Amino acid sequence: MKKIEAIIKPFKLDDVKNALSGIGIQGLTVSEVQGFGRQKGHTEVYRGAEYKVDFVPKTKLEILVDDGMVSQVVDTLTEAAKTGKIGDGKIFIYPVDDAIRIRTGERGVDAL
Amino acid sequence: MKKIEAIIKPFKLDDVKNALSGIGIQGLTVSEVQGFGRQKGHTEVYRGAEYKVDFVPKTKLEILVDDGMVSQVVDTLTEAAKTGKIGDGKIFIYPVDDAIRIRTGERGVDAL
Amino acid sequence: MKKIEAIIKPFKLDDVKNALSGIGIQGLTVSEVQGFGRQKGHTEVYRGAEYKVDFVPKTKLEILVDDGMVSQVVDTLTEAAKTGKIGDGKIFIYPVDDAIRIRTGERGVDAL
Amino acid sequence: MGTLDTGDTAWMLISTALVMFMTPGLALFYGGLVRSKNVLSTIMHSFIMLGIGTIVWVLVGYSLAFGPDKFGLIGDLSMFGLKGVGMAPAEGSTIPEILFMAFQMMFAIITPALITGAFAERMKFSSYAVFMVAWLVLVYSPVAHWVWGGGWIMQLGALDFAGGTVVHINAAVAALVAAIVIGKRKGFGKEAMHPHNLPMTILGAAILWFGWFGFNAGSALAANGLAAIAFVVTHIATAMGALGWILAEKLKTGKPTTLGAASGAVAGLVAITPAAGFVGPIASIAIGFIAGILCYLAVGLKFKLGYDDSLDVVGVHGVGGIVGAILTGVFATVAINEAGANGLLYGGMDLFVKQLIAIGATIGYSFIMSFIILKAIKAVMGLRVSEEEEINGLDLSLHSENGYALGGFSSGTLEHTVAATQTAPSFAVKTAPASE
Amino acid sequence: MGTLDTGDTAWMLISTALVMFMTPGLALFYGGLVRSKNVLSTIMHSFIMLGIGTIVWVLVGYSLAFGPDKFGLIGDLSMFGLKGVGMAPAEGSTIPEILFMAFQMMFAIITPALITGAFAERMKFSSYAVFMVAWLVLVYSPVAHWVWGGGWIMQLGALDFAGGTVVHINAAVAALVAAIVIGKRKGFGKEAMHPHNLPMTILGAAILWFGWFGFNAGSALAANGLAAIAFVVTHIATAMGALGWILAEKLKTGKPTTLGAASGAVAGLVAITPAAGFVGPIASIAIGFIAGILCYLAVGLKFKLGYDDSLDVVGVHGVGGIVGAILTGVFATVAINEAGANGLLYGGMDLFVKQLIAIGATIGYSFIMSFIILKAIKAVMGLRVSEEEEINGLDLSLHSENGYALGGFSSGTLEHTVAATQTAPSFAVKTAPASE
Amino acid sequence: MGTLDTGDTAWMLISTALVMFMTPGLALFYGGLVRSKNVLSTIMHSFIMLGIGTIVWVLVGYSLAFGPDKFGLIGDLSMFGLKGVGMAPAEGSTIPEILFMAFQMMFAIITPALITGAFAERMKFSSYAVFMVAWLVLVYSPVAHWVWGGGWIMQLGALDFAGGTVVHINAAVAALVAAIVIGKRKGFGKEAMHPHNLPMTILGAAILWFGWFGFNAGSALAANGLAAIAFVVTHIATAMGALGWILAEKLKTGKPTTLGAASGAVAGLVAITPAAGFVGPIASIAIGFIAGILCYLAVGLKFKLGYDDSLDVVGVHGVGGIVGAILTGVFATVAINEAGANGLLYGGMDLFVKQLIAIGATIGYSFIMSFIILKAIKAVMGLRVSEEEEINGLDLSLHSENGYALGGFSSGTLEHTVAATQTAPSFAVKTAPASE
Ligand SMILES: Nc1ncnc2c1ncn2[C@@H]1O[C@H](COP(=O)(O)OP(=O)(O)O)[C@@H](O)[C@H]1O
Ligand SMILES: Nc1ncnc2c1ncn2[C@@H]1O[C@H](COP(=O)(O)OP(=O)(O)O)[C@@H](O)[C@H]1O
Ligand SMILES: Nc1ncnc2c1ncn2[C@@H]1O[C@H](COP(=O)(O)OP(=O)(O)O)[C@@H](O)[C@H]1O
Repeated sequence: MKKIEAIIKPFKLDDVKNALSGIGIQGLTVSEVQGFGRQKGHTEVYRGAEYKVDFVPKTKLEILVDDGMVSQVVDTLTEAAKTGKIGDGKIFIYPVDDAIRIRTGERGVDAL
Repeated sequence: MKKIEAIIKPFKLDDVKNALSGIGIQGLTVSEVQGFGRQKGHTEVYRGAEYKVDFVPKTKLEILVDDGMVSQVVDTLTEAAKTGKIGDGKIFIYPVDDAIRIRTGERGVDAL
Repeated sequence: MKKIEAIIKPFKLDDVKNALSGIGIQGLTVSEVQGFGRQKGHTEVYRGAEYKVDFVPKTKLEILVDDGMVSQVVDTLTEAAKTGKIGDGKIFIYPVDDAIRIRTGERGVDAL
Repeated sequence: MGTLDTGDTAWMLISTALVMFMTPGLALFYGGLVRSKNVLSTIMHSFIMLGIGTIVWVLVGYSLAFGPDKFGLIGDLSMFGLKGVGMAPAEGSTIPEILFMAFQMMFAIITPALITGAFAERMKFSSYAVFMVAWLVLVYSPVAHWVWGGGWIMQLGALDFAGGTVVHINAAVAALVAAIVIGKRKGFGKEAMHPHNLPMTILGAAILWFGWFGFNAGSALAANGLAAIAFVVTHIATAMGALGWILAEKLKTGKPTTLGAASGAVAGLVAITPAAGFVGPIASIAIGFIAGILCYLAVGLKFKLGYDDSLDVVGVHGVGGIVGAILTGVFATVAINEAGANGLLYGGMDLFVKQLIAIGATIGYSFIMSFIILKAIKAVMGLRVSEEEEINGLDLSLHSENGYALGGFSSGTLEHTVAATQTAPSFAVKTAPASE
Repeated sequence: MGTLDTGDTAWMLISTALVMFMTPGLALFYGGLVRSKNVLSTIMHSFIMLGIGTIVWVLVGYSLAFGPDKFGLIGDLSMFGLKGVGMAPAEGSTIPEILFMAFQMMFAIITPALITGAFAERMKFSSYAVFMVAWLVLVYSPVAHWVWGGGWIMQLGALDFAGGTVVHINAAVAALVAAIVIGKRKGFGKEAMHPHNLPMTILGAAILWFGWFGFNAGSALAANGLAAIAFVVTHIATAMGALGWILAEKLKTGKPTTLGAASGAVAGLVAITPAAGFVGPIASIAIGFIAGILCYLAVGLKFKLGYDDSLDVVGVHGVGGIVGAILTGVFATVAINEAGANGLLYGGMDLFVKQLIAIGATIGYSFIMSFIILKAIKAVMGLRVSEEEEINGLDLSLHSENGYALGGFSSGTLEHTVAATQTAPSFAVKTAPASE
Repeated sequence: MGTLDTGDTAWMLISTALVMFMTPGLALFYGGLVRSKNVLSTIMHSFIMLGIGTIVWVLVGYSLAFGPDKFGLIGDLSMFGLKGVGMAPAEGSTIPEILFMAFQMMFAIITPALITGAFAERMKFSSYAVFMVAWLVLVYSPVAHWVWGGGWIMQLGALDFAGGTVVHINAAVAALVAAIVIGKRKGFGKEAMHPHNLPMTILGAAILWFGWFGFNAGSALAANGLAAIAFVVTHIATAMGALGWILAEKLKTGKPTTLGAASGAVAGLVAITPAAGFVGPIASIAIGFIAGILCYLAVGLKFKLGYDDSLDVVGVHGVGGIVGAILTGVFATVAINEAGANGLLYGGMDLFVKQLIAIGATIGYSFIMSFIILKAIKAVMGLRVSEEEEINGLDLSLHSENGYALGGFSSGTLEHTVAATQTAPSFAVKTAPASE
């Protein structure tokens, strides 16, 4: 089992989710984050005071999958989230020890 | 050390937190997330337009514990978060390399 | 590659970000979380009813770095986030399998 | 027929608008106090009363309350659908009769809306609607007749300038009954049920305060000295209610609160309502201040006594209304209003007793009738949503809506739309693409 | 010159203030309906109309609309910059002439603001400003002249008490044209575009309702029985609009919505606007109820027909306005207003036909002129923001602002400030440190 | 005694209500501009002034300001507790005397509330309350006496229709002093301190605009041509202030902002305040436009000069007030108001000098007295919260409240409640369970 974490542009979430559904992903968890990276932030102006804001709104997806699915998920994700512009985001892959479904107590891949 | 991550129903947070306190857990971190899974979303209607919303509000808990505590935490969590209905959520367990307490610089389990 | 996760006091974010920029960190991801720990929460009062709130607002940083950078990042983070009072937060280090830059498909440390 | 006075008419037009504005003000006041998952359902409880109250009042309510008196108890249906309610002033009046009807209509709208604070976050919408209609016809209209429409309390000579008994005590008693009959919210008395948006509540309180000038000073039915004094004492009592409440907080817990200031203001407004046209400025200081403190002490009672009056209708409107009605019997003076009477302080034991009778009668009638109505509805169609609906929030469960979508992503998709025609030729082809 | 009546003047002063308040009310009504990234740009569309509309009206608009008639089509520029518009009442009037000007100014502000709902979330701010100025001068002012300023529709005898044609149909047709010419928002008809803050929309609707008493009852230009009946039917129709809409929802989808109640109220307000001073209470029940249901059915049309009228200006103001103008031709009666006429129901076939002519002429003129103006602006300076600006939201892209910063950390740094002087001696040394 | 006019009374009743409404409007205007952790404490600063200002005014303020003149400097205490302030009009007046008192009371409430923008996000609540009481008695009441109560500036003949000196300059100078004495917020001039809720600020600005019609046109104390012209120029200047500010922004940074539009509107309102009943429409275009631009340039000064006037009271009310008071000396004309005087443009050098004297005296007096009061309070009880309280936010630190709880989980538990009785029998057993 692996955890695939993707930091993407918020407006791409729908496309990504649909693409992942398309390859059989049945569960994932999403959250709102702020990113700092190569993509530059923006300026806000309030009563003549200009503030530089470095953070860019991003959406984080977390998907636990069986090892065999990893590369397919990564490819699908990459394709669906890409615009080709700076700030498209990252995919990170982490090891997982175990997973449990609270409702049934199932463990491992069955729990996903 | 392991990281235990649980995705639960938001209204269960109080129960879960109390149960974990009960077994001696002294620290954890909580965040709001949106889940996509077997539990179906809902429909919203604005001026006659029906929108299907797939995401369900969930609460994520992250708890770092010594290896010896893992199974007890998982059991306690499972019990406290369970309603028996679809969407009760998941528990994921990840390896951890190290932990540091910022205030003191303590490392490893002492930092928790 | 390692993932360094830090739970810090929200008002320290600016200092920490600047300190990390100073040592060459070019990317990180931030989110709002609620912490439960030794730092006590607060009391809120609405129409004479006193509620005890255990959670404290915290900011979570996630930074993926090459193995060689870990200790420098940890030190910089510790220094910048420290106030010396309870609740300064934690740094957690996790193993990472891989990273991909969505825009280019680059992998590993190049993707950061 | 009376002779129309344009100044009086101008004041009553705007007063009526001000009282109308109070109901959405109440919607926001209440809406800010509930959890965010119930904000719309709570707002709806007040907002749609503007619909329900209007049609009930136009059809039968006004006639029942202000139609020719039957046995001191009720009007009749001779003005069904506003039959005969004209644009000219009635005898002895200086404003169009239909304007008086409209002014009273706004009272008939906000009074039941006040009750809804008691059952927020758990009541079925259909049951709510039925309850409101029944309560307006069976409880509000008769009591309004008793006090203002020529009924027995009016004949008795008890004083209620702008609705201490008719509006506040009446609504608060119904609220108590409703809280008991419908039962507690899941988690009540244990979990924190924080107000989700206090600035919204403050805004609501501000609109209430603003609108209440129409409510109380408008009850003079003219733009004269009486309206002015009613205006002034209303303002003073409100200010003192806010100060009283936060001072009590400061003493009890060390921290004055913003919600306390807003709640105290409402307590002051409620308490001065029956007294407004009968007392002077110094009396209004006392009335507001006492109401602010007593209501603060009263809102905690629900936890002790175990009923879940979600938004403290009983503590604020019940206690405030009773305090006001009693103190009217203390501070009223014919020096302010010759048509009034002297209270205890000016030797008027009489008035004091009459006030107690009016209070007692309103409490008794409202309690019994509200109980019967609610039990009947409960038996026929139930009062509460299911536990799951309650957990998910009434906004989604009952109205398929979300109060806020403040986050960065929405991720829903259009599935279906309602439209007058289902097969119309598309001229979408003529529209420009998403970007030029 | 006329004789000033203080009561009439008092009513018109507050009515004018009430109509002014409607425009920020509309800003909130619309602002709550868009996505949070566009809340400020949407609010700005209405709010800054208070600036644009005022200067255009003061300079030329009032004169064009109410100046001496030219061929029944338009006024002249003899009152440029309010020349000769005085503090005394005009002949036959009881209020200061300049107050009448101000009352009309508020109409000239809110009417173009209504249009903005059609192109929310994608229009360039500069193009918006140019469009508004041109539209006010070339469309609003002439049509206002036709109907109220002594022009051909007034001479014809069609009835429009407070602006069914001039304001609502006129704005809605321009809205339709704008939606078509500017094109759809990215994702329209597929993605969910949830209202981001419905309590804000409800507040906006409440302010509209409140202010509309000035709009309609103020159109009596006096504090009299006519103002009172206009007030009453306005309120009743609004209430019935809300009920009609949610009842239709209940039947179609099972769930009445809060937004439906607010939208239905606005539909009722729109529909009663032309009828307000000509019909009685029972007619207003029908007008409001019918408008509520028909507007509900109409808002879905945009998905079928493929134009993106973002906030349903066409469905609510267009359909509501037409329903109201037609029903004025049905329910109007000289029993309410001798200066009016009898509608179909009272045998007045005449009036009914005149109403249709007025509606048709307004639709035709507004459509053609709005189309020409928008096409011209599109050709010269473009109408839309870039796709990236649309994705990032107009608040940041066009105004460098964020509507909300509710989160726990901000993390921005001050870079630069604008100030009258760039080299002033600092007396910062005298200020205390951050904590004592 | 004067003869009551119902039209004038109607207008003054509603004007008084409108001015009352401005203070919660200000609460929202300011509340939206601070960080979310301080929203309630900021709102409270204005809201509770309705309490503090009322009691101070009723007890001593009105008497000090409008009581019999002593040496041109102050009234006396003969009307302590409103003694002798009656329901009939005073000599030469057409409205109840007590209504005039109430109208003035609302000015005494909002003026100190304006100051609070300068020390938002760091002041102790108790020190705030003491400061407000002292300032009202020692600064506001005398200056109001000078200008309106028969004092030396009134005798001198300087013009201030609705409070340019008394209200705006007076408050802004106190604000400057307060900002300097209390010191900067932690992070000022480095960190971004974004407004947390701009729609709330816009709503506040809208309420201010709406209420200001009462403030300025109400200052005519009658519903007549003077009120009408005051109304019109108020509106025009406000509109032009908004346009002026965003045009300046457009030129300087390329982006007009919504906050700029709202701020410019307030600048226009401030600047027209002293001029309202003395100038015509064209002059008001100039006054508003100039104020909008100058205030825009002035708000940046605090960064250059190093004082932390958090919400720009100095830049908007100080600069706007001075601009208005000076331009009154330029544009005033007896053609508009015979009781006024001619300004520079009409050859009135006299008036111009008098205006400068009035401005100077107000600045000097307010500066010195505010400084003494604040230094005294600082010495006795301190002015600021602790650094930790400032970081955690004043809402939690001072009021134990949170402005918003928008998230999905709350997770707090009930610990303790305050109630009138601590040992009451529970009838919880009778209540229904959580679900039927
Ligand atoms: N080293 C990192 N650790 C964690 N998150 C990162 C890291 N680098 C970038 N990110 C996240 O990825 C997002 C996109 O990165 P950015 O450098 O802007 O563009 P790109 O993805 O095109 O390289 C950032 O906004 C941030 O959220
Ligand atoms: N593969 C997955 N990876 C990450 N999160 C998941 C995954 N599957 C489910 N989840 C999370 O768990 C939540 C509950 O899952 P769901 O399938 O609805 O019900 P159940 O827990 O009963 O199986 C989801 O809402 C989502 O947040
Ligand atoms: N075991 C843990 N697992 C996950 N997060 C933790 C854990 N312990 C503490 N935290 C997080 O660290 C924050 C700070 O911890 P706390 O015990 O309050 O103070 P300190 O960092 O000084 O030890 C908490 O608010 C919580 O978010």
